[in-house]
Amino acid sequence: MSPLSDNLDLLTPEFAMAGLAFLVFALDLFLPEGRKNLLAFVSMAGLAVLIVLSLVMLWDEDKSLYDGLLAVDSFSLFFKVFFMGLGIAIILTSMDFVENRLKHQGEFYGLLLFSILGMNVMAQSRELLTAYIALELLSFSLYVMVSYTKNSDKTNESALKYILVGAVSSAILLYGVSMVYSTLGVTKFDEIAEGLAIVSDVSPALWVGVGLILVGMMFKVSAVPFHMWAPDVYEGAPYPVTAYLAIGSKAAAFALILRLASEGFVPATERWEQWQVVFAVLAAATMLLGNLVALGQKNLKRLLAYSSVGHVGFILAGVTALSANSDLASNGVMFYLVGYSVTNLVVFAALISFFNMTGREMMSDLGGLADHQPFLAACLGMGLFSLAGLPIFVGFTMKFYLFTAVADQGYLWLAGLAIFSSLIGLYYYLNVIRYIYIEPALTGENGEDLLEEYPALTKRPSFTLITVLGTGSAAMIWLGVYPKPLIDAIESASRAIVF
Amino acid sequence: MEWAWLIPVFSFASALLIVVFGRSLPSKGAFLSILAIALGFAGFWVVLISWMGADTTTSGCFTSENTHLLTCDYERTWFNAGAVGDVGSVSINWGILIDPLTIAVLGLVTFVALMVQIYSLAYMKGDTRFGWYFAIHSLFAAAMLTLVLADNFLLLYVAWELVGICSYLLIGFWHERSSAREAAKKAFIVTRIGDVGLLVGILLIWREVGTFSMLDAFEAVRTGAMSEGVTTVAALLLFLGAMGKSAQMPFHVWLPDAMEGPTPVSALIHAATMVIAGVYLVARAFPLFEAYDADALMVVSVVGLVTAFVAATIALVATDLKRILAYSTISHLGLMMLSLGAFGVTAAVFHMMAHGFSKALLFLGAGSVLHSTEFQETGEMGGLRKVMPITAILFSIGALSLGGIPILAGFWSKDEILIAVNEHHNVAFIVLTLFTAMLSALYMGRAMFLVFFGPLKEQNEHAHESPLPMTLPMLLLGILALGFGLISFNWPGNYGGFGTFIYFLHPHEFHFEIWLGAVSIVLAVASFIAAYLFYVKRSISLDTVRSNFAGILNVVENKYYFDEVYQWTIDRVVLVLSRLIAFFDRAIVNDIIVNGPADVTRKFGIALRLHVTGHVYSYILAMAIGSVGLALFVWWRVA
Amino acid sequence: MNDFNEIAMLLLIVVPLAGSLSMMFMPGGQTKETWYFAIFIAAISLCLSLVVFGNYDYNVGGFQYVASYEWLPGPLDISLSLGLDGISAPMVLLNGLVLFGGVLVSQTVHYRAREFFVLLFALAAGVYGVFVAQDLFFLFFFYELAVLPMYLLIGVWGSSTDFGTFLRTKEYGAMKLLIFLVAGSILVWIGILALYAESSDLGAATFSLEGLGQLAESGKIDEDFQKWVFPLFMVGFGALAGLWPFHTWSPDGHVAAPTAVSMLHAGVLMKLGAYGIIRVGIFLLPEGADAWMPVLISLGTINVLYGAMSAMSQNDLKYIIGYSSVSHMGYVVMGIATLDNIGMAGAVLQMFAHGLMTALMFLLVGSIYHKTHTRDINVLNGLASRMPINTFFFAIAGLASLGLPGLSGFIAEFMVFTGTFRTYMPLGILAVIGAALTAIYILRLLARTFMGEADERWADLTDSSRVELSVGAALVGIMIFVGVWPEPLLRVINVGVQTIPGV
Amino acid sequence: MVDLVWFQLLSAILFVIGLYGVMARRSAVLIIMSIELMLNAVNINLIAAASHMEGTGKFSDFDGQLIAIFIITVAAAEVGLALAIILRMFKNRSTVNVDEINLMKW
Repeated sequence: MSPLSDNLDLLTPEFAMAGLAFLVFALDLFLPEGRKNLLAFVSMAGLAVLIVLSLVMLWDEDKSLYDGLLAVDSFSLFFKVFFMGLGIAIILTSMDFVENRLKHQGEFYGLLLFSILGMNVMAQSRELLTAYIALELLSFSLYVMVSYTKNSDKTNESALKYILVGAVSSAILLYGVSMVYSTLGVTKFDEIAEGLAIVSDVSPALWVGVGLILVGMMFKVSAVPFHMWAPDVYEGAPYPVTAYLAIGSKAAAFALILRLASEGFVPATERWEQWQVVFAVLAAATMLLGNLVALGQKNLKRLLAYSSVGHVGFILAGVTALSANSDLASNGVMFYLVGYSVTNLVVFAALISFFNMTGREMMSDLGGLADHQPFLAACLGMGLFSLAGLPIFVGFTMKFYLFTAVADQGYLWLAGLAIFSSLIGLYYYLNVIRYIYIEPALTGENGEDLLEEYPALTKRPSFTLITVLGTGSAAMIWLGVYPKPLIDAIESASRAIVF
Repeated sequence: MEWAWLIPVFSFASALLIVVFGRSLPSKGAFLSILAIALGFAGFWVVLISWMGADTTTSGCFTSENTHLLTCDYERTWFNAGAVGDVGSVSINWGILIDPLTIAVLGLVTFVALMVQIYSLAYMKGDTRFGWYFAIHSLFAAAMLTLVLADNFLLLYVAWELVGICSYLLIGFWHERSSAREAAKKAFIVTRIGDVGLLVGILLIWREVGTFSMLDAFEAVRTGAMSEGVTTVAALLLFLGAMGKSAQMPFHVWLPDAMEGPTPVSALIHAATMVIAGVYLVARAFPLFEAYDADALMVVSVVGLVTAFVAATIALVATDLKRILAYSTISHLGLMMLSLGAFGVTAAVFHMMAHGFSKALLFLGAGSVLHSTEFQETGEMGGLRKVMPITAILFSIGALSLGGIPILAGFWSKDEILIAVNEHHNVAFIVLTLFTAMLSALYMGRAMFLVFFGPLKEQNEHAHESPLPMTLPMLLLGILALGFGLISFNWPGNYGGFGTFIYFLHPHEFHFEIWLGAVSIVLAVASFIAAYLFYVKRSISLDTVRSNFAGILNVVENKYYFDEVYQWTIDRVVLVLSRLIAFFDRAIVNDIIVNGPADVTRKFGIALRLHVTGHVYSYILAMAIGSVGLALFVWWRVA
Repeated sequence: MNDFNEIAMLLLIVVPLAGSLSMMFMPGGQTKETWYFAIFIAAISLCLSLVVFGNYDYNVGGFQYVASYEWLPGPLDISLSLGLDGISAPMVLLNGLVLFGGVLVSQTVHYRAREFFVLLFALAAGVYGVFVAQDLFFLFFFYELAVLPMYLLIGVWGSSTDFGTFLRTKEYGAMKLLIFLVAGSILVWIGILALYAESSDLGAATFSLEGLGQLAESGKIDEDFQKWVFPLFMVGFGALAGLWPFHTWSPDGHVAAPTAVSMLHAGVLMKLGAYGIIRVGIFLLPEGADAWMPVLISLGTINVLYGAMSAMSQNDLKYIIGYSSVSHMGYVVMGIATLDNIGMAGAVLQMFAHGLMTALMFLLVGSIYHKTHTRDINVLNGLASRMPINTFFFAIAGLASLGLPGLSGFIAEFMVFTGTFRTYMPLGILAVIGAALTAIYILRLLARTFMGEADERWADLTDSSRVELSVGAALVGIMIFVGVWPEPLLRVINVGVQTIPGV
Repeated sequence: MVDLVWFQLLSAILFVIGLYGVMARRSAVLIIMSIELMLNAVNINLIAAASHMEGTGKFSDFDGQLIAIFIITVAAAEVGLALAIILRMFKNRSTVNVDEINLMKW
C-alpha cells in the first residue's frame, strides 16, 4: 500500500486547474466591469498551458494512484486533453454571449474551469466514490451555469428541473453504489469485475445495484427513459451552457461509462455477455425515441436536445459492443465522442452567433440565413450534414466506424436500427437546412424586414466565433477524410482500458 | 461486288453532309443527294454485271443450298457482344448478301429513288425545308439499300427501323398540318407493333441458331437444327414485321393516312420501295417459311388475300386520288403476299417490281396533277387530259399496267401470281384473286377516267403541264411500266427469263396458262370498259348501284371501321390504362406507399413528444419506472 | 506510364473535390468568373476521364491502375484503393462527359452560382469515387457524397410546379429524393456491415473489394448469408437505379431539379445504383445474386413497361423524360439480372447510352423551360419553327430513346434483349414490347411540343445558345458514333463483364 | 446482532418513501427534503453494511462510513444550491409549485 503522497506530481494538472479556477475567481474581484473579457483569455491561456503541461508530464504514463482510485494513463490523458481543448472552444464560443447577455462573467469562467476539472477526474477515476464526487463537481457547476440568466423564467425553470431530477438520479446512483458495496464490499472497478466474475449466486441486491448505478450514468447521458430533463434544460439554459451540456458533460459521462464498463463489467466476460443486451435495448430505445421526437420540434435548442438523445443512443450501441478481445468498440465510442463534439460545437457556435445577432432561437427564424450570412449558413449546413452522418464530414466516418464495431460484435440488428434512426434524423436536419438555404427570410410580426429589425445580421460574426467555426469546420472535414492521426491516439488510449 | 456496300454509303454520306453543311451548299445540297443515288444506280449495274460474270470460284460466292442460286456473301465484324472467344459471345457483322433477289430489288430502289429525287427538285421547289427534305430522302435511300443488301437479320432490322423513321419524318414533313403530324405518328407506331414481332422473331432465331446470319439460319432450318415449332413461330413473327411494314391487314391503316406526306414521298416510300420491304423480307426469309409443312405460308397467303380484297373494295369507293392509289398499293401488296404464300417467289418479286414502277408512275402523275391543280379530291378534277396531256398519257399507262391490260408490265406479273395461286391453292383462292384483279382494273379505270376524262372544270383551266424535271422521270418510269414485262420472257442468249433469274429451289421457265390469261384479260378489259361507262359516259347510273348496295357501301366507305376500332382501342384501352398507371403511380405508390410511412413516422414523432409533459414529477416517475425496469432487466438477464 | 495513370485516377476524385473546396473561398457574386473556373475544373476532369479510359488496356482486362493508399490500418483495414475495370471505365468517361456538359450549360445559373458549383463538383467527385473505389468503405463514402448535394441543388436552384390536381414543390422533390436515396443507402450500409462481420468471422476482416471478392470466390461465404444479404444491395442500390417500386423519387426529383442537376442525376447518378448492384452485389455475393435474379429481372421488366405506360399520359416534359428514365433503367436492371455476358455488357452499355441520351434531353428541356417558363406539352407547340436546332437534337435524343438503330440506345437495348432471350425469354418479349411503347410517348411528345404551327406567344423564342449547341452536338455526335461503331466502347465493357462471377 | 437484511430492508423502505415523496409532493422544497430522505437511506445501507461485516475480511477499510460522510457533505451542498434556485424561482414567479412550472414541455 502506497502512502497518499505517492506520485502526487502526476496530479499536477488537476491541482493547477483548481488553482486556475481560483485565480479567475480572484481576478474577477479586481477587474473593472469593462475588462472582464480578460478573464476569458486568462482561462484559455491557462487551459492551453495545462494541455501542454499534461502532454509533457503524462505522456506514456501508466500509473494507478491512491491504491487504484485514480488512473493516470493514456486514456485519461486523451480525455483530459480533449476536455481542456473543448473548454477553450467553449470559452471562445461563449465570449460574446457572456459579455453581452450575462452578469458575473468571472464566475462563469471559474465555474467552467471547475466543471472541466470534474470532467478530468471523471475520466481518471477507477472507483465509484471518486467517480461520484467528480460527477457532482461537474453537475454542481452545471446547475449554477444553467441558472445563469437568473431573471429569466425559462432559465429558472430549467435549473430547477435539472437540479431536482439530477439530485434524484444521484440518489439512485448512490443507492446502487450502496447495494454493490453491501454485497461485494468493494467500490473499485477492477475489484467489482473480479466480484462479478466469481460471484455464483445471482443475488438481486448485487445486480439491482449494478442496474441502479447504470441508471445514474444513463441519466447523465440522458438515455431513454432518463432523458426527459434534457430538452427542457437545453431549452432554458443560456445558449453556451446548452452547448456545453450537449458536448462536454455528455462526453465526460461517457468517458466514465467507458472506463466503468471496460474495467468493471467487461472483464467478467461471461456475465457481461449475459447482460450486454441491456445496453443494446437502452441504445435502441434511446436512438429511436430521440430521433422520432425530434421530428416534431420547432425550437432549435430542443431539436438539438432530442438529436443529442439520438446520438447518445448510437454511442450506447458502441458501449454495447465493448468486448475484452477487441478495442474496436471503445475506439469507435471515443471517435464518435470527438467527432460528435466537434460537429456539435460548430452547430452551436453558428447558432449562438445567430442568437447573438437576433436573440431568436426558432427554426423558422433561420429563413434566408444563407443570403445574409453565407459563412454562418455554410458552417451550420456542414455541421448539420455531419450530424446527419453524411460524408465528407466526420459524422459519416465516425458512424461508419462505430456501427462497424457494433456489427462486428454480432449486433447487426442494433447497427441496422442505428442506421435506420439516422435516416429519421436526416429528415429533421434537412428541415433546418431547408430553412437556412431554401426558405425566404422571415419577416417580422408586422411584416418588417428581419434585416431592419436586426441590423447585426448584416455584420460579420465576431472574430472568436469565426475562429471556432473555421477551425471546427476544418476539423470536421479533416477528421472525416483523414481520421488516422486521431484514431492512432484513440487506439493508444483505449489500450489502457481494454487490454 | 465486295464494294457493293458503297451503294448505301454514298447516300449516307450525302445525308450527313446535307444535315451538317446543307445551308451553305448550292441548291441546299439536293444535287448531292441525287448524285449519291445516281452513283447507287450505277452501282446496281456494276453489281448486276459482275454477278452475271461471277461463279462459285469468285471470292465469297457459292451456290446456295436453299435457293440453288449463286449467292455472294461478304462480311466484316461490326462489334462483339461479349469478349471475343468467351462462351456465349457473339460477333455481330456488317455484311452484304448478293443474290438475284438483292439485285432485283436494288435495281428497283435505286431507279425509282433516282427518278423521284429528280422529280422532287421541281415538286418541292421553294419549300422552306428543301434541304432537309433531300437529307431525309438520302437517308431513306441509304437505309433502304442497306435493308436490301443486309446479310444478317440484325442489320436488316437496323435498316428496317431506319426506313421507318425516314417514313415518319417524311409523312410528317409538313408537320404544321395536324393531320400530317397524326399520320406520321400513326404510321410509325403501327409499323412499330409489327417490328416488335420482327425483333422477337429475329431474337428467337438467334436463340436457336446462335447467330444473326440469314444464311446460317436457313442452313439450320434445312438441316433440321431448328425445330418445326420454332421455325414456324419465328416465320410468323417475321411475318408480323412484314405485315406492319407492308401494310397488311389489320396493320394497313397507316398507309392511307401516310398520303399526308409530299406526293413524291408517297411515290417512293409508300408505293415502290419501303412498303415492299415486308414482301422482300418474306421472300428473303423464304426458307424459313417454306420449311417443314409451310404452315406459315398458309397464314401469309390468307392475310395477303384478305388484304388484297378488302383494300381493293375500299379503293373502289375512295374519293381522294392519293388514297385511291394508297388502297391500291395495299391491295397489290396483298397480292404479292398471296403470291409468296402460294410459293410464287418469282411472281411476287416480279410483281413487286412491275407494281413499283407503275405505282411510282401513278403517284408521280398524281403529284403532277396536285401540283398543278392543288386539288386532291377526284370530284374536283376531270378532263385534265386537255391541259396536261403528258401526265394524262403516262398516268393512263400506269393505270392500265396495274389494271392488268396485256403487254403492260402489270399484266405479266399479275398473270404469274394467278398461276402460282392456281397451282398451290384451292378454287376459292383463285376466284377471289381474280375478283380482286377485276376490282383492281375497275378502280384504276375509275381513277383514270375521273381525273383525266370527262369535262374540264372551270376551276382547273389555269392548270398546266408540269416542268421537265417532273415529266422526264415520269416518262422513264412510263417506259418501264410499258415494257418491263418483257423481261419475263426467254430471250436469246444466256438469259432465260425472269423466272430463271429469281427463283426458289428451281427455275421457272416462262409459261402462260391460257384459260387463266384469257379470264384475266377479259375481266380487266371489261372492268375498264365498265369504268368508262360509269364515270365518263355515265350511261350506267351510279346511284342505282349505290342504292342497291347501300349497306355494304356504307361499311366499305368507312373503311370497314378499322380506324374507329383502333381509335377506340387507343382511347379506351391504352390511354386509359396509361392514365390508370400514372394515377396509380402518383396516388398509390407515391402518395400512399412512399409518403404514407414518412407521414406516419412524422406524426408518430409529433405525438410521441407529448410524453415530455413539462412536469418534473413525471420525469422522476419515468425515471423511477425506468430504474426498476432496468434493475430487474439486469437481474433477469443474469439470473 | 502506369504511375501516371494511377495518379490520374487519384486526380479524378481529387480535382473535383479540390475544385469544390476551393470555390468555397472564391468571392461570391462573380458569376462569370465562377463559371469559367468551373469549366476549367470540368475540362480537367473530362481530360482525366478520357486519359484513363483511353489508356485502359482491353487486351489485358481486369483491374488496372490499381493503387492503394493506406487510410486506416488495423482491424478495420480500410485503404483508399482505386482501380479501373471494363465496367467502370465507360462510367468514368460518361461522368466526365455529362459533368462537362452540365457545367457548360449552367451558364444560366446566376443565383448563388458559387454554391451551385461547389455542390455540383462535390457530387461529381462522389460519382467518380464510386466508380473507381475498390474498397467498400470508400465506395459507400463516395456513394453518399454523390447523393448529399442533391438536396440543396434541387431545393435551392430547382423549381416548383403546380399540376392543377396536385402540387410538386421543389422542397418536396428534394426532400423525397434525399430521404429515398439515403433510405436505399441504409440497406446498402447494413449489407456492408454484414459483409464485414462475416469476413471478420471468417478471420479475414476487411472492407476491400478484392479481399471480399477472394472470399466469395473461395466459396467460404455461406450461401444462406448471401441469400439474405443480396436483397439488401439489390433494393438499396436499386432504389438509386430507379428500380420499381422504389422509383418515385426519380420523376419528382427531375421535375424539381435544375438543368445541370437533372443531367447529372439521370445521366450518371442513377447509374451508380446499377453499378453498385454489379460491383458489390454480384461480385461479392454470386450465389445470392443467382438466387435473386428472377426477382430482379421481373422488377426490371415491370420498370420497363410501367415506366413507359406512365410516361404516356404525362403532360410535363420532365415527367415524361423522368418516367422514360425509369423505363430505360429497367433495361439496365434486366441486363444485369440476366447474368449473361451479352446481357450484362448490354446493361453497361445502356448505362452509358442512356446517360448521354437523357442528359441531352434534360439539357434541351432546360433550355426550353428557361425561355418559355413552361414544360406543359399542351401549352407548348410548334417549337420546331422557332428552335430548329433544339428540335433536331431533341428528335435525335428521342429517337435514341425509342431504340432507333444507328444511335447508341439501340445497340444497348438490343444486347439486353439478346441476353434476356437467352435466359428469360418471355420477359425478353415484354421488354421488346416496352421498347415499342417508348415510341408512343416519344412521338406524342415530339408531335405536341415541336410540331405544328407555333403559337404567337412563342414568336420571340430564340434557338439554342451557342453553348447549348456545342454541347448538344457533341452529345449527339457521341451517340451516333456509339450507335454506328460501338466496338471501342464494347471491347472495354466486354472484358469488364468477363470477370463478373456467374457470367 | 441484527441481521443485515433488516437494515437493507429499512433502507429500501426509506428510499422508496423518499422517492414517493419526490413524486407526490408539489412544493419544490418538500421535494428537496424527500431527496434528503433518499440519501439518508443510502447512508444507512452503507454504514450498516460496513459495520456489519467488519472483521469478516471482506471489508478492510471504513469505506462505508467514508462514503456516507462524503454523501452527507455533498447532499448539504446540493440542498444549498437547490434552495438558492428555488428562491430565485419564487422571486420571479412567486410560486414553487412544480405543477405550475411547465413553461417548457413537449
